[in-house]
Amino acid sequence: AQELLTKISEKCFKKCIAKPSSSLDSSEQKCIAMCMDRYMDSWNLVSKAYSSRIQ
Amino acid sequence: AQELLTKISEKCFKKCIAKPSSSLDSSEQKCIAMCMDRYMDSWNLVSKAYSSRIQ
Amino acid sequence: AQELLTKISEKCFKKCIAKPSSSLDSSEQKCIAMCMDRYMDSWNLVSKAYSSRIQ
Amino acid sequence: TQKQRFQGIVHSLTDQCWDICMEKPSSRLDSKTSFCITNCVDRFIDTSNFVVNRLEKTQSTFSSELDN
Amino acid sequence: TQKQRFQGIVHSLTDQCWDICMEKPSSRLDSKTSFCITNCVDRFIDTSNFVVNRLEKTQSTFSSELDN
Amino acid sequence: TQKQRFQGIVHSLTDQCWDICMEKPSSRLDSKTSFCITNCVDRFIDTSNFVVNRLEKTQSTFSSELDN
Repeated sequence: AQELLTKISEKCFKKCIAKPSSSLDSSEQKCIAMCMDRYMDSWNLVSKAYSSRIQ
Repeated sequence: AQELLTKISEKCFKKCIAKPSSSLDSSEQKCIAMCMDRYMDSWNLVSKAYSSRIQ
Repeated sequence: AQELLTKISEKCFKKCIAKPSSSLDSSEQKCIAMCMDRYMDSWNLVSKAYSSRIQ
Repeated sequence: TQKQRFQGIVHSLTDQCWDICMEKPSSRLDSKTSFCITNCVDRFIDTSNFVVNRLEKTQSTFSSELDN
Repeated sequence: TQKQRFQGIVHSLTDQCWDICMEKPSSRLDSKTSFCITNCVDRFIDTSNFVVNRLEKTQSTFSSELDN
Repeated sequence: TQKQRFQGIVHSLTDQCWDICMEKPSSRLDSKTSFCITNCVDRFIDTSNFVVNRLEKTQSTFSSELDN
């Protein structure tokens, strides 16, 4: 799952941290947590949609 | 030519399908057909230009 | 250092050449030279910052 | 392997459809975003199939172009 | 090797932080840009660590999702 | 191989120059777009050559930086 972790870090860093400051504040952490869950939801949804097309 | 096919699909999906809807309509198909031909034209033009520079 | 050279060419082409014309003019060359030095500065800074985090 | 190829395509589709469909991440995947992602996968596959089919019809032209 | 892995990560971080922090290249790396790059690296590592730690806590859910 | 390397560079240049030069795809490659693509390839090669030549002149500085 290394590739998924790398993608999540890149996508959620981009979505949640507009200008990097001197620490990760609580609102940024909250955003990353939600972003991470939504990215995994999306991965699962894509996986299901793609499966049903190739069967 | 697998890499070219993947590139064409990605580039033309981006150029021709702004918001994915429930089917590929005829104007999107027309756009993809033209996009595909222009991408291949571009590939050939780049190939010629690059060849003439490295000779 | 091949990967660094490729990155520098891509990033500095994008930063310094908005619309490619029929030659590389002196202001574009000046921009590429500065861009290249700043990219190497950035690479060194990132390398230092990342080193100090993993130690 | 078959499974790695499948996961590779899922990674690539998730990457592209995320950029197209996801605005601000919220506490659940809302129906508008889900709908967009499913359509994005389906239309991307339609696009790939369309490209491959159309290419097969013009195969000879294409081969000669790639052989330049 | 260890060194190649290190350089690979430095390439990727430089790529991303350059796009976020560098506006018009000038005759020296000004302090605002340096500060931005250092923070960018630190916050990116924080983000990766946060993601990995949070994933470990929900490992079982995640595994079952990936096994679908 | 030589041919694969050549095609790899052509793929990368087509990718970049397409994004810079192609607006809405039309029924033929118009002269403005063709001119832009040819210039894009030539200026990209100029840029790469400029970067490599300039690097050779400052090789020692560069090596020591990479060895940090």
